[in-house]
Amino acid sequence: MLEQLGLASAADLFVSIPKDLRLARELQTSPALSEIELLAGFDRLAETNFGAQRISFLGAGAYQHYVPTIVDHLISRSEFFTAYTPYQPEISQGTLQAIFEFQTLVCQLTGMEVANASMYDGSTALAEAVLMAERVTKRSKVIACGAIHPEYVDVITTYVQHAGIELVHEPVNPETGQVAGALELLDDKTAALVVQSPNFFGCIEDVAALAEKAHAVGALLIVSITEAISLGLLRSPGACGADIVVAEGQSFGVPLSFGGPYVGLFATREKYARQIPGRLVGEAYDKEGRRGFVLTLATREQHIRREKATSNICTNEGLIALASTIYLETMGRSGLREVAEHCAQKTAYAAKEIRRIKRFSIPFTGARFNEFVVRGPVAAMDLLAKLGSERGITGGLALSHYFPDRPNDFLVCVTEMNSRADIDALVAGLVSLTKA
Amino acid sequence: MLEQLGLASAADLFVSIPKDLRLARELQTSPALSEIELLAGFDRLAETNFGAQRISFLGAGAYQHYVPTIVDHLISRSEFFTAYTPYQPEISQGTLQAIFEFQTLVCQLTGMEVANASMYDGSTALAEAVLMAERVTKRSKVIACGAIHPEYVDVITTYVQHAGIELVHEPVNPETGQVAGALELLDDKTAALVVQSPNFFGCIEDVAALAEKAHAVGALLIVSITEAISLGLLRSPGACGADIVVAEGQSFGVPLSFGGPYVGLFATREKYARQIPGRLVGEAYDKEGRRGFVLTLATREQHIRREKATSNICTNEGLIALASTIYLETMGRSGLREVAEHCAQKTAYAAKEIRRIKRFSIPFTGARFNEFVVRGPVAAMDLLAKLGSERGITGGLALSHYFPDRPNDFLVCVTEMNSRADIDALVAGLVSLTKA
Amino acid sequence: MKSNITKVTSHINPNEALIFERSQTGRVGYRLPALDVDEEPIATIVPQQYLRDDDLVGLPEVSEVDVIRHFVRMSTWNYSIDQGMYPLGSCTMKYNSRLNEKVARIPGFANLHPLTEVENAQGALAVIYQLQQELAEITGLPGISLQPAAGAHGEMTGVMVIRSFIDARDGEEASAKRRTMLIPDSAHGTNPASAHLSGFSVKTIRSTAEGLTDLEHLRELCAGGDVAGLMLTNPNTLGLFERNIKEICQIVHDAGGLVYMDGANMNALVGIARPGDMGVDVIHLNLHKTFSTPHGGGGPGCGPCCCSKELEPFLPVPRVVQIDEQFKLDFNYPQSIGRVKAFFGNYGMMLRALAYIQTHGYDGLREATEAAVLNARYIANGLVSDYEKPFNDPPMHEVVFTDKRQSRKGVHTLDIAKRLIDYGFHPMTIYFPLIVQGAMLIEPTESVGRQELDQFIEAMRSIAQEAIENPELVLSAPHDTRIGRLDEAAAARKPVLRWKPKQAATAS
Amino acid sequence: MKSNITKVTSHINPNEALIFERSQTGRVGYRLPALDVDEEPIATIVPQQYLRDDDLVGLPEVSEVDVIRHFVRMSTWNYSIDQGMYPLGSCTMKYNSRLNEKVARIPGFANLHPLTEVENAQGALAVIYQLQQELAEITGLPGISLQPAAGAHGEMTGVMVIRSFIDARDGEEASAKRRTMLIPDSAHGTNPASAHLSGFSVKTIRSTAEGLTDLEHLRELCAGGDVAGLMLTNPNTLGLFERNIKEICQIVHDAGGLVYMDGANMNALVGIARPGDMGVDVIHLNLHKTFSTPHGGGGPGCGPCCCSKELEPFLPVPRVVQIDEQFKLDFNYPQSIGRVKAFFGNYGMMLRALAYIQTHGYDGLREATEAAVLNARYIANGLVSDYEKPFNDPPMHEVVFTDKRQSRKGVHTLDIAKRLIDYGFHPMTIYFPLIVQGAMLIEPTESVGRQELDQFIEAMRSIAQEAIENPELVLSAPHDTRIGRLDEAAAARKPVLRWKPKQAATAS
Ligand SMILES: Cc1ncc(COP(=O)(O)O)c(C=O)c1O
Ligand SMILES: Cc1ncc(COP(=O)(O)O)c(C=O)c1O
Repeated sequence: MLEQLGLASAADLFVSIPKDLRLARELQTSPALSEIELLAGFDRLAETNFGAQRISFLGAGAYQHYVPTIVDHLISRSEFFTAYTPYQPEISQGTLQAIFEFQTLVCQLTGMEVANASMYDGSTALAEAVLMAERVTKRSKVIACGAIHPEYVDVITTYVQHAGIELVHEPVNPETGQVAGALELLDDKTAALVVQSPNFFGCIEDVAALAEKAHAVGALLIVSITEAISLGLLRSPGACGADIVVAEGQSFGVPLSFGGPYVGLFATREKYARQIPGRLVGEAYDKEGRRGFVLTLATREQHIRREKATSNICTNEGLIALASTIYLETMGRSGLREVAEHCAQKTAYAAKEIRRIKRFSIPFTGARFNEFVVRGPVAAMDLLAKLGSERGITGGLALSHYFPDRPNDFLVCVTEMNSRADIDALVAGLVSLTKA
Repeated sequence: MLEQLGLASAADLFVSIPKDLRLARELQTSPALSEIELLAGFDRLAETNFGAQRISFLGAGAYQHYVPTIVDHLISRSEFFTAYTPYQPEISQGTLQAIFEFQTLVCQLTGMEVANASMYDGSTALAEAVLMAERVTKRSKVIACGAIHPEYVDVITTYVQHAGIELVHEPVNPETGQVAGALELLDDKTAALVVQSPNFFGCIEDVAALAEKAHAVGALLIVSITEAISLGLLRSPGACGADIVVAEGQSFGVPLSFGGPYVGLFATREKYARQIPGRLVGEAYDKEGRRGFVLTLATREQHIRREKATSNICTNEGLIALASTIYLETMGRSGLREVAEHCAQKTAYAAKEIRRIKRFSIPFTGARFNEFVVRGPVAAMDLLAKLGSERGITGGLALSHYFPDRPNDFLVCVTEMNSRADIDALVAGLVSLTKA
Repeated sequence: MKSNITKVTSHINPNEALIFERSQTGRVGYRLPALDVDEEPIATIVPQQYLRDDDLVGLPEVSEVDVIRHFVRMSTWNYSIDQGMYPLGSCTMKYNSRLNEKVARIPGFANLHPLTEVENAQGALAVIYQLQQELAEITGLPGISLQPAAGAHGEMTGVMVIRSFIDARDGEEASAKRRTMLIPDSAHGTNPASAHLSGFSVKTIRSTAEGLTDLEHLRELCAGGDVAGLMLTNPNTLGLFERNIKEICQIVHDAGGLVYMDGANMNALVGIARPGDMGVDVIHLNLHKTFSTPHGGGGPGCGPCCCSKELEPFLPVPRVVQIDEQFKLDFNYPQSIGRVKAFFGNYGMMLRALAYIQTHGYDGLREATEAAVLNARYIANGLVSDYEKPFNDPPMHEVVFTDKRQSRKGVHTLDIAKRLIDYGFHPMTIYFPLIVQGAMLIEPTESVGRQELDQFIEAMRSIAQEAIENPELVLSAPHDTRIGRLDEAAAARKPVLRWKPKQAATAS
Repeated sequence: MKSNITKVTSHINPNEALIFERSQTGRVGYRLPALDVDEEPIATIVPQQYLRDDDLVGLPEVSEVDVIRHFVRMSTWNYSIDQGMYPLGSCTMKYNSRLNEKVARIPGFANLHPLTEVENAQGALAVIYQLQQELAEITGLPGISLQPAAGAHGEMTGVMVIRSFIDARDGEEASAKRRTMLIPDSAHGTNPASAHLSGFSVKTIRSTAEGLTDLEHLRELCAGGDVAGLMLTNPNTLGLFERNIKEICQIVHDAGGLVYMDGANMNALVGIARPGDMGVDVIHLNLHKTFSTPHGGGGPGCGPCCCSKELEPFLPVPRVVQIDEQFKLDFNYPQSIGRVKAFFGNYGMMLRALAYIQTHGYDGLREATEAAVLNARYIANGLVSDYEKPFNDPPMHEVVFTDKRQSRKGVHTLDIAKRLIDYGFHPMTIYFPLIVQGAMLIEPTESVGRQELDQFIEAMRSIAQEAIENPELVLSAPHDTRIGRLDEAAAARKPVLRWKPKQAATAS
């Protein structure tokens, strides 16, 4: 081929790059490995991830749930995972119809009217919701209420720093663990209240009450959900009056994978459809009246609107949205409910058992779904480290990770993946490691 | 639906089964398990298969080779693994073209003219070859020469017991490990000589010489191969004059899987095509001249010829034949040669190192590919058991398993999967476990 | 309707060439680790005379992505269960669970060598043992060998067991006079072929007009004293339960013979009735039918042989037994017919079948049977207005129709089958069983819902209509596939069974 | 040609309904283990007012096989890399290795929680660290953050880094005067959108007739003293290397600005030239392009931000560092722009990208770049006779053509793209970059062989011919797909963005 193009060598392909900018040596990256060597290398690394091999009660924004075997099989079909964004609808109907189903499922679960084709994850979806609230209301104050995931707060903070938005915080009620509720900062400059429910401490918020307060001053209510399985049991944010609902969709059939890729869900009211960030798929028909699906309302997007776009997002989380879609359709109406109930029941059992341990307490009284804060008699960081190394149990998240003023607190999450025996082992471990 | 059919209950569906033959209770099989429970149960069982977790030098008819990742991905495509025998060519061209390629590859590797669409495995392919030799020659004596895999001999014995075939044995030369070669039993009543090369003791047979002898009396030469990778390096049986070649195809991309499913290769001369057992795929054209593939020469088969068929085989090893096809096409011309060379080189190294160990010897002088017999100073069964439990190494197969008169011998197999470090560990283990 | 495109000839999917035609010298699709021992000249390891000298010319040289595209494209030319109903009678094309595939790939099983010492393979043997127990309960027959690799292989095994049993019971000499195997005219071709492999000669029993075994004829044939046994499929290949099965067994037993049941149709019986309770002595199962191990485009299968306590000593060796909580291999069956396959049989299929049994549970197994029969009954009901149904008995898990009405217009079973392809369905089994002229054997299995059954019925009715109004349309089907009907006669006349390089092909 | 079928309307594959339309009350496709703790009334756990009361009506109720068939059928409506060449310019649709998929699914990674204490996640952190090292070497920029989830996210990160750097360098007040980001008119839409997100206003730089950045215009714009930086794609979106890059960087630097390079086109440079050596301050990479992590029908991606030593303190936290053989998380970067995503970013993509780099090796990376450029050059050469090539410079990894000649006959880029579908190819990128009228941006990548390139060239030439001889054929394409061109305008006018039950739909 080189010859046919009249070139003497591969180097001649690069004459348009000035010589002094060309690398005169080979890269000093890894030498080529065979499949055997590569797999052996990654297997060795994986073995040192002890956390992946233990019974675990870690939640806090990423959850261990059962993933039906068919999910991975289906997303591994070449036609799905090696396709691109469905710009050419005639040869992308598989992806497009799946996204349309995804949007529908997100609407059904959140109780909202429209949903987009996905965001990067829950945290960036929340940040985009805040930006959207500013666009919709043309107001600039946003109140983050109560216990929102600290990393989500960090992400919002980054996103709003140059957007002229003032982010203020409404504290947590130290008794209930819920939003304190005075909301003195709420006024007619407020674009939105942001609340997470169940919140970072596992407590379910009174979303309906917050919606009422927000609406009273013309602000929006943004609800953020990190544990999407809760939607199987808890009243939908839409039914409570939320204006924008964002969620981390990882619980819907997505492996933990050290934090990503996950998928952000984003839903809102129909009237705000043209303010939504990201892609939307809509129904369309061809000349012969056959139904199909297309990317639509693209005039919101960066490739058309450029700096005036509703967001800069282009690539989203297509394949993960597909995985969630398959998960939700497989579990279906009764499965989603059942998983959520198992989580709630097992969590209730775990809380009951832990409360019985001497010198342990559960500081917050708010109702919970599948997470709760435990207060032990010693530093949680040390206690959990010992639980890990001596008992092979990851007992939860030491809250000092984010809150240095909570040295003895840790967050425990229980899902359908934790058997009663696992819970009993956790309790036994806590008991024996804190014996005087 | 029951209603629509005028039935009161599911039980009514079975009225044509006399009541006294109907089971009046539920089966006493396992209660239904969820995916979580099922996987946990099988995982627990798998953990007790210590053999699967060790460095291994076991061969003897089933070999540990590298399987490129794409093989399993491709055979897992719904279109391949959930299709049936390609009886309807218009919607089975994927399977049919793949089989046509398989047949071609088998011909190329064995040096033969026609090959079928697969047999159950190497052992049954060999038994069918013996039956075919009887059909072709109308003679009834078959001579099994030298070290043929004992389980293959067992299978032939079972197959021929009611077929009027006399199976006799030509011994092994105790020096070389090859066929003794006198062949006093060979005469004009002989339908076929059967030889395995490399043979069960790992020695390469002089196939060309045997072919000449067989042909001299009008008998056929049947060559059986258990380690198909040897075809990457060794002269093809076809080039040596074989009339029927059968092989176990497991080495071509098929997991060990405790002995199956594997795939039998079966090839012969064009003139015997109508005597071949099993399915054949051939080229065909439609009215518009488009090339396709069909099952052909079906008049040999049971569904048409019934008791006069060339075999009773119906379901064969389609998916495994596909795996082998993908393996062979991925490795290709140079890869197959390279794997075979690595096997031979590493085996030579291992033999050299083992020969150096005090009180160990290699009893046979015949040239080898990737297996050889080692004679130790103690009972091989005990030595290997210790090597396993103390060193985590499966050192090979104790020949006493099949030959009680060879208590100290064991068969060692080395493939591209065994690193030099593995071999050195084996040698070190043998040394230290036999120190006086 | 497609408009008149003139140039679309290079669509990639429809035209994927043979891999050999894609090969380009020097391309590779693999990489091995560097050789880590000192390389010796190869001829010092293997003498030159034994070395290959053709340099493997002709083997493909392609890249990894070439291979991927090659097979992905080719795969799109197949119909499969995962795409829709596959009502191939006698084949039980039910859904193949992804979970079972995952189980079979657990490294502790997939990487286990069959000659591993039993102490280091206890989990693998436990699976065999458990599956034997489950199948014994399901069939009512306590002796199980999982060694046979497919149904036909199981048949051969079972028939050889019968022969060895009679040898032992009657002595070689008396046994030598019992060399007749009775087989109904409706039987699958593997039955007579398997009987022949075991040294029997076959006598054919007629079926009655009702589609059942003709008892009179059976009695007649049994009178000769030469009958070693009967091979009967039940439900038979017409989808009808042999309701005289007990009497049939009695007649054969009275004549000194044994009864072999072809268990390919067990999907009509699991959890409802057991062959062992009917008087049957030995059967085979098709794990790749009833127990959902994938058909894989034609295998692998697994064809366990299940027999009565009396026949158990004759099963192939080794047998997997449990002694003091330990699983062992028992070779000590001197009356065994011997080994029918190296190692333990198609082990991977056993894992899948056990997973199938355990995920269904006893109630799920029964419900699957009920659904399979219900679905067939629904189709029978839906098609009887448009197609000839030759037998009145209610069908079990499959139902046979014929082309009698359509053939008056020159439209035959083959045409109806091909036309069904245009409607997006895999055709039913056609021209089997042989005794029904123009047979269409339809087996929906439990893996289809009512919507799809209705679609199928609608398609079949529509074709019946077309056969009247526009027979040419049916005769020239399929229209919607990559290729049309292939000239199979020409293919058989001058068979081309492998690819050859162009020059060589013209040279030879 | 298809014959005139009148009845083929029920072909299953073409007509797979929405899952909601397939749902049947009571069907289930899952099974959970029985609850193993004592069940409490749910309202004693969660107060009634917080409980869902809609019973999840509307969610689908289907069986496992329904779900399988649903998605398998739908998948067959997609085109994908595994089926053939996918020459979508700017998107680098290269082969996605199956091996990398396997690596990402190793349970020790896939089951690892992101908040695992670092001591128990050393292997996972090692992967991040190693990938950082490899990317630093590849780009010549030592500061790497893998947190951004896609290219646009990396842009936002990089632009914020520039802003924070200038704030720190010049002080808030002076910095407040530098709020202009220069972006060429050929840039991808994410560039201005990302600049806007970071509080910059955008000024557009003209491209020259040669397709390169207009230096004069650049100098002019830089003269104002308000320039914070330039966002430049290199090779640019026309597939041309900005050969004045050093001078460009100099001009911007002299004006007190920084240079951001959009690294989406790094597939033209890896192993050949490094942004860090060109004077660039910060770039993003698209691991889902250059480093082959799968596009997945539109993501997930991973958009690492890579910068000079000077800018490193401003990267997002936490950063993964190595201290005494241990991998740690370092939050102590007080100048950091903050977090851009929860946890560590799209970790699964990092595993795949590292596997890509390691299986290729340094030589393989360079060879991939050479092949990508060679392939684009080959196409440029093959099409220049039939299509208008607006720029003379030899293209790098992609080449732009236009519909200028065809549009005289009324055939436009869109039509050519649609017609290409009939030839079995995915179309190229169309109407981008915006500055080229009727642009067709073709990027073959290294994952196609010569045979396929020739087929593509032949198809394009054939379409050019058709545009002359039979324009209607092109205008009405595609002909061979399940559906024709959809009415996108109508869809946007009255958007239907979700399924609703029939009654509800008519009610609302
Ligand atoms: C009734 C019947 N018997 C026997 C067989 C043979 O089974 P296999 O194909 O597994 O050898 C079949 C399968 O095709 C069958 O339908
Ligand atoms: C030149 C260019 N820049 C930026 C992007 C944005 O990358 P992403 O889609 O990953 O956000 C793209 C991808 O479409 C691109 O082609």
